[in-house]
Amino acid sequence: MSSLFDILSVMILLSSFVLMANKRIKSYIKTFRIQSLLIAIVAGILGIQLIINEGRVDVLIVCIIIVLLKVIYIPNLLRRTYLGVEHRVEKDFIWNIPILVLICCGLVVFIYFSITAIEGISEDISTIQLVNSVSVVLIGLFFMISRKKAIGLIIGFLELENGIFVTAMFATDGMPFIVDLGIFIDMLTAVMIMGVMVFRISDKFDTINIDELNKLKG
Amino acid sequence: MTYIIYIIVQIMIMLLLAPLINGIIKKIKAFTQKRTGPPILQMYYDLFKLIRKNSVVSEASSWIYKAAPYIVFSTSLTAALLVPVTIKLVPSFNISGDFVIFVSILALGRFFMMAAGLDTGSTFGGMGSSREAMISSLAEPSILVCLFTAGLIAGSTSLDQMMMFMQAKGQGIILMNPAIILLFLALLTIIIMETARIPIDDPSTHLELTMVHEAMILEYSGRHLALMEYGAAIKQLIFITLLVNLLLPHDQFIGAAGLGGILISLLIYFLKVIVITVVIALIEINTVKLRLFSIPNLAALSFILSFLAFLQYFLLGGGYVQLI
Amino acid sequence: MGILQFDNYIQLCILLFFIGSIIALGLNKKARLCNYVSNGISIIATALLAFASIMQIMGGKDVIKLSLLKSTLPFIRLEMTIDGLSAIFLLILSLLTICVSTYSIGYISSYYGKRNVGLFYFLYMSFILSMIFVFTSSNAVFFYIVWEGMALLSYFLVIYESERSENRQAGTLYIVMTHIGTAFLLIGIMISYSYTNSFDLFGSSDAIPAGAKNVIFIMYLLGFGTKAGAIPLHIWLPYAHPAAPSNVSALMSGIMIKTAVYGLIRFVMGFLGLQEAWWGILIIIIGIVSAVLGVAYAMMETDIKRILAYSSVENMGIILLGLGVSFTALAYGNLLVGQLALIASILHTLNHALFKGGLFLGAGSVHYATGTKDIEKLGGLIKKMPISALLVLCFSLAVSSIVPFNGFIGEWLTMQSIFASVAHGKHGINILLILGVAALGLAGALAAACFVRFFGISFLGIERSEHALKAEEVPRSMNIAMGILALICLSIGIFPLVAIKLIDRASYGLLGSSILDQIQGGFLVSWYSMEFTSNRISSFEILAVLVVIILLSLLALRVLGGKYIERRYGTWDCGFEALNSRMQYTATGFSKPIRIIFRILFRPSRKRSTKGGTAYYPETIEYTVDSESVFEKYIYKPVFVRARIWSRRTKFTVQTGNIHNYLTYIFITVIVLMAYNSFI
Amino acid sequence: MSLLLLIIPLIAVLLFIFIKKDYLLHAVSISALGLQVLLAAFLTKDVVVFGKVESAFFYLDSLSIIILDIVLLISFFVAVYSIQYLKEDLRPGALDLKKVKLYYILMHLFIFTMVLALVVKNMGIMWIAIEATTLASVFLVGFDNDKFSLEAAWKYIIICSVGIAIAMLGIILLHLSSIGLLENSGFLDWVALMENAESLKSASVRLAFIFILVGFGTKAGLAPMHTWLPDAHSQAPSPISALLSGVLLNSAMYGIIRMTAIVNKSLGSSIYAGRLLMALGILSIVTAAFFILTQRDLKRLLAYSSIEHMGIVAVAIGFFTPLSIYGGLLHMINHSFTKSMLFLSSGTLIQKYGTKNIAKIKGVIRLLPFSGIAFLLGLFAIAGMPPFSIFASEFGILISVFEEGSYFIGGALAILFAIIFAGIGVAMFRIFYGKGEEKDIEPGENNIPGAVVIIILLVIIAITGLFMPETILDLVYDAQSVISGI
Repeated sequence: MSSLFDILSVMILLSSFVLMANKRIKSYIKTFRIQSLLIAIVAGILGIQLIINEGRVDVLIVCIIIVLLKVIYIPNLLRRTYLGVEHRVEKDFIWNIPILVLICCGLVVFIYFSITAIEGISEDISTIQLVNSVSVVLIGLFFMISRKKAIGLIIGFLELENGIFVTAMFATDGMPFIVDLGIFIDMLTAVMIMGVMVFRISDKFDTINIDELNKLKG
Repeated sequence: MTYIIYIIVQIMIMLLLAPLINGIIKKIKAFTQKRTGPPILQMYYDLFKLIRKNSVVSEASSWIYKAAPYIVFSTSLTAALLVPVTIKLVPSFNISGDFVIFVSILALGRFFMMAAGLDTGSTFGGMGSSREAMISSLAEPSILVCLFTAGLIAGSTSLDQMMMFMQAKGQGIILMNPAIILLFLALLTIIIMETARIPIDDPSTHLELTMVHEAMILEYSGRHLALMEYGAAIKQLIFITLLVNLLLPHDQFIGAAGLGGILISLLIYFLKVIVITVVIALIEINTVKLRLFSIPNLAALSFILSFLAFLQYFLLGGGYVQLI
Repeated sequence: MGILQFDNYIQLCILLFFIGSIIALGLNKKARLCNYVSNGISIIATALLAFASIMQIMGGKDVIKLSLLKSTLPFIRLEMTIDGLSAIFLLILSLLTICVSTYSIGYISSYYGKRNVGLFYFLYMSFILSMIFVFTSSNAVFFYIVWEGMALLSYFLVIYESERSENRQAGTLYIVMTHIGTAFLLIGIMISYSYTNSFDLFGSSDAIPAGAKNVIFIMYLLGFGTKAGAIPLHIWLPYAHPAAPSNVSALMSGIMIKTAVYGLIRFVMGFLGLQEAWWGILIIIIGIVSAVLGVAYAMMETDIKRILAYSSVENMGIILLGLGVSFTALAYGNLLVGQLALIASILHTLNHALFKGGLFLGAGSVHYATGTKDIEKLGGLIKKMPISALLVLCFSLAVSSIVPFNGFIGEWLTMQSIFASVAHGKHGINILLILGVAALGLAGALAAACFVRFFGISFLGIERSEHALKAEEVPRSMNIAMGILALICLSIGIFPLVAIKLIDRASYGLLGSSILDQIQGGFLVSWYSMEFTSNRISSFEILAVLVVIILLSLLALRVLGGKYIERRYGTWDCGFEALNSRMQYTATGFSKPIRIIFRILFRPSRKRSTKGGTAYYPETIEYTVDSESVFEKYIYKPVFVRARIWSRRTKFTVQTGNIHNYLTYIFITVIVLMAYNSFI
Repeated sequence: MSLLLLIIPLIAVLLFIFIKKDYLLHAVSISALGLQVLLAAFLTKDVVVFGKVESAFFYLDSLSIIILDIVLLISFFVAVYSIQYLKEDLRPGALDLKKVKLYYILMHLFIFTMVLALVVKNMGIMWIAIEATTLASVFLVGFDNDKFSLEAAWKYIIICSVGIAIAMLGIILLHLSSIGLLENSGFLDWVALMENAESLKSASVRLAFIFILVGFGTKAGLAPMHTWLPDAHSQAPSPISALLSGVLLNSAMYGIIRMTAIVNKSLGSSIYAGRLLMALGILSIVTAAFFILTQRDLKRLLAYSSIEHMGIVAVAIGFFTPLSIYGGLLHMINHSFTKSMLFLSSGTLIQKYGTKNIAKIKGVIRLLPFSGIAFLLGLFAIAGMPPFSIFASEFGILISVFEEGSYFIGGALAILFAIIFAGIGVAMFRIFYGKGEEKDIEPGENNIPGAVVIIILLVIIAITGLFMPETILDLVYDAQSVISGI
């Protein structure tokens, strides 16, 4: 079973590379949908496993929530937001895509070394899963850095959250249920607020290129 | 009793001898310039005449102006009490003073003289005061270091104690000691600076570009002027006395005590004073007046001489006197 | 005994000041009443304090311990101890404060209706109270608190006349400088605490290793040096002292900067103990530099109070010189010379408090009468305000260390201690000490020149402006206050032994040695020569002789020259029509020779501009000279400007306003911390 | 009782939605907070008596009760201040009821989330609450709804969300370290984690600490994650700035403190966590020191000062000696009161002058005799001048640093404090005196209740510098032993 999770974790990591390599905002949303789906699959497998072994149903519920929220609702929401504010297609990333992807590779290597250097980290979790999922977190952060448009930032943030979620799945077989629930509510609120703010930014600044938001400095 | 005799003798000698010095210098200068020159006693006549004349006082001035001559004159005389003309006469319980208070008393006179220069509202007075302020500031460190070093050698800061020590140490070491020679030269330079002589100042000029001392007392007339001039002459004599009695002591050569000894001692003192007077006159003849802003060089020279004297003494390392 | 014990007087004094300050704040609507009540209270309170401190010095060797309210915080103790050293400084404080409070009655009357007198007295009294606490606190934390409180209160007094922008800048500069200095003090206190585990100033410092003591000393020196206005930490002083109202300037210059001397004695001599000779040497060097440069800068100023402020730097230099000699001598185990130099230093502290206090009050009187502090606009005041002029003359003589005033005594003792030190001394230091002698000479002569200029330009000659023309004599209370100070100055000058013996007794507890055996002559017959073995002086005798000679010369002139007849006539004007005030020598002109000789210190810049007429006969010529302190120009300004530029630049390169940069910071932090975690 | 504490603000929020009169809004706001303060007082009493108040879901010990008390007290003061502030703020147009409503709803939600973060036992829920503080306050930051406040709000939500998300990673790793050790109910439970700290797996704990430090550090304003803070603090309405600076930062710091206690106990020494905390703390102080010097915006300057003080707390916690923790906690209390007082008075000032630009403000003391003087004294207080309370805690922290023998850090701290004082002095002191160009501003306080609040706060910080009530000190001492275990 662990090898299946290993494969899934690699696929999730791969999806974040794909996300990084995407050029259009529409394709970000698609890739994000796929990534979320992969996570939902992880949660589903884990959930079924837990029902069989321990009789816990919470992870399966989490799986359903993921499907509802991250695979269906939030991507749609973002899509609508995007259609509402984006008037023309522009280059969105700061450096070339190959360079960005290479940096992400370096990141994974760094995380591999830094995590394996700690003694005793892999007692309860296979190293590859931990490295992959932490890499997703940091690639998510890096994605935020590398994208200029507001929606790119939101996607990056969501990817970051995905990474954390997947870490939680692999590392601890899911958090206590109430925590999971809270996290989802928080995340949903956050994304909705960000969406509202994207509209407002578009209103006030006539663009969603957040490099324009640099009046407050010093 | 000796105390009062000392004071009287001291003051009388200063009063009588001081104008003579100026007369001698002027005579020598005139002689070198192939002139007859004024009589050697001219200054006595001048003073006497001035005393009997009426005074003109500036309308702008205040009591400072009128008080200054008295203070200048009397500070000179008071300072004179600290510099015995002969050690033979010094009472065991002398008027108490050391070189610091000596300098301070003269500073009191100078303070009032400079203030008086400003009191009339005249441009010359201010100019004189300003220059005097500069020269005195430059001279003072040298005087203090010079006397301090002498004091260190003698083991006392009291001037008469210093003189006594110098002669007690006697003939041998004094003139051969490099520290003493350097001190002598330093003090000689200081005399020139302090007494407003060429190359610092020209006492016989009234050209505003060059005046220092004369500019300050330009407004004075009558008895006030007399006091000012007299005070200056006394101050000059004090410094010469200091030089000759401190660094060229003679009393050790006179064995005899009593009145005879004192008289011989005073005679030698006169001779030494006249010798130094001639030296000063020669210096004055052979130099030209310095630019005002070259004076610091001269001051630095005298300071360096004193400082070197200190170092010499210090390196030779002799004669520490345990004080406490 | 109860009420008769003198520690009660001190408590009463503290209570009076505390209540007084609150009453003052309460009476701020009734300016006149507030003025009288506040000054009355502070005169009574300081009189009690003076009495108590004299009793303490005369009374015995044991110390008074007091404790204020108890702080609940574990490391803060509000404890006070009054030993001889505290008492002598308290005495200095009370002597000056009595006079300043008397003076304030008249001086503050010009504030009626214009300013908040209640607020002023609240600050004034709290300020005095904070200084009392500084002199009495026995706990380093309490000392630190009141030290900062003193800075804060004096800051508010400096900016009391806040409508002028230079006062505000002066205040900011002052509080910033003093706070930075205090930071060093704090470091010193903390290091010593880390070894001794106690903040007690009377405790033992044996637990501190020698190396740490050196660091602590440097910290104390930086901390107290800033407050003392020692060059090169002095830059706040010539701005802050002039900015405050004159009575406060008198207190600041007279006492507040002396707290640094107290601090050095208490913290270094009393607590740390003297082990390293270079401590003293460093202080001597600072003293020499401060003495000479302080007065040299004073010479260039044309603002009365700035002249006085720079002169304070000079006098602090002389005090520090004495202190340094004392420290060095003690480090070499020479108790007697150490004690002599210490007495010289404290005596000069007392003297400076008196005459500089008096001079600032005099400056206040001039400002009160003429409304200006620029001496180029004054002149001829001696005819308008003769008493003030006489008193200022006395203080000027005192500050120039001229007999028979007290300034001379301090300088004489310092010179004597240097002399004794050299005669005993170790070789290397002697060269430094002889430079100290030269510095004393140069500083003394320059001070005389500076104060001739000060007195001559502002009080003598012809009035230079309307300000001087409309001047009148100031209210009596102001002259009485200055008169008392002048009298004390003169008495200390003539009978120095009273003061010296008092200080000797007071500082006995510190070193356990006394120089009294070295002085001949009894306590009561102190007009006898002040003799230090064979070096004796008596300013009394000198004064007596001086007076006798003046009288005799008057007599002689009467006999020889007949009746004195004078004719009043205009000053000689080279035949021009009328001499006017613009032909007089100006203060700037007066100091020109010195400015040119020491141009390396002043960096004078001259500007001449002509207007109208032809090139050779212009209608007006304007000539301005600007001299700037080299320390400000070459040290403080560049550092400050560089810091500002650097700050502005980094501010915009770090806080760019771009969210990507901000996210990058987080990203990099995570990476760096992960690297730290795994690889270290 | 903790539950009641959480219910009151929610009821208040419900009421706000239905109320139509503005005075009722103010009344409800004040009475809700008043009730909460009362409740907190009772809880404090319980904690003092019993040492802790614990239930299945809630846990309050002396550490959390101290911060809870600060949160509610300052919120109460801010609520009082807000009444007149809102009236002034909305003066030009007719009073916009909707805006007032929104303000109060968000403010009470904000307070609710902070209280939640402090009273819960479970670290996960605490994380949720802290994330929720961001979400509740983001529209408060953007309350003015102009370009600047929108920008600030955007940065605020993005950076804080990212930071908090990273903290979540840390919490997961912490959870990982306790797997197999704690029962399911004890997962992510403060108390259980603390009790079993020695048996946690140190590798995950170490990694967890890094992520939690970065995450909560972002929220607490430690450099270099502080970047949102000056923007948000300066653009929010002043009462909200007071809450953000005085209260929110403490809540985030609370998380770091709890975590540090666990990590240090688990690793058996304070070196690992201490170094990191000290590094970030000193970096924060340095950043603040040099950014204050040329600051032109009144509230940004105060915001940087908050960064400085959080840095000081971080250094104090980093040293982890009883005295340093004691000093650090005291510092959090003192900083909260002082800084909220400063923000409130700056609010009065900004409303008076209509600008935040330091160069354009002059003669504050003349125009605002009470708030102006309070502001000036507050600046001295925040810079560590005795006898104000910040001095006492800074002093305690310095003592602890020097006692540990860290002379260089101690010396650097002392000098940095002085530099910051210099910066504040150079930048700010000039605004108090002189006459400005705007002659038409008439002197006098507009916000009378606000001025009263400011004076009360001033008195509090002036007295507690030397005479902090012993009960509070005992409580702080207890909190210290909760953290250090000594």
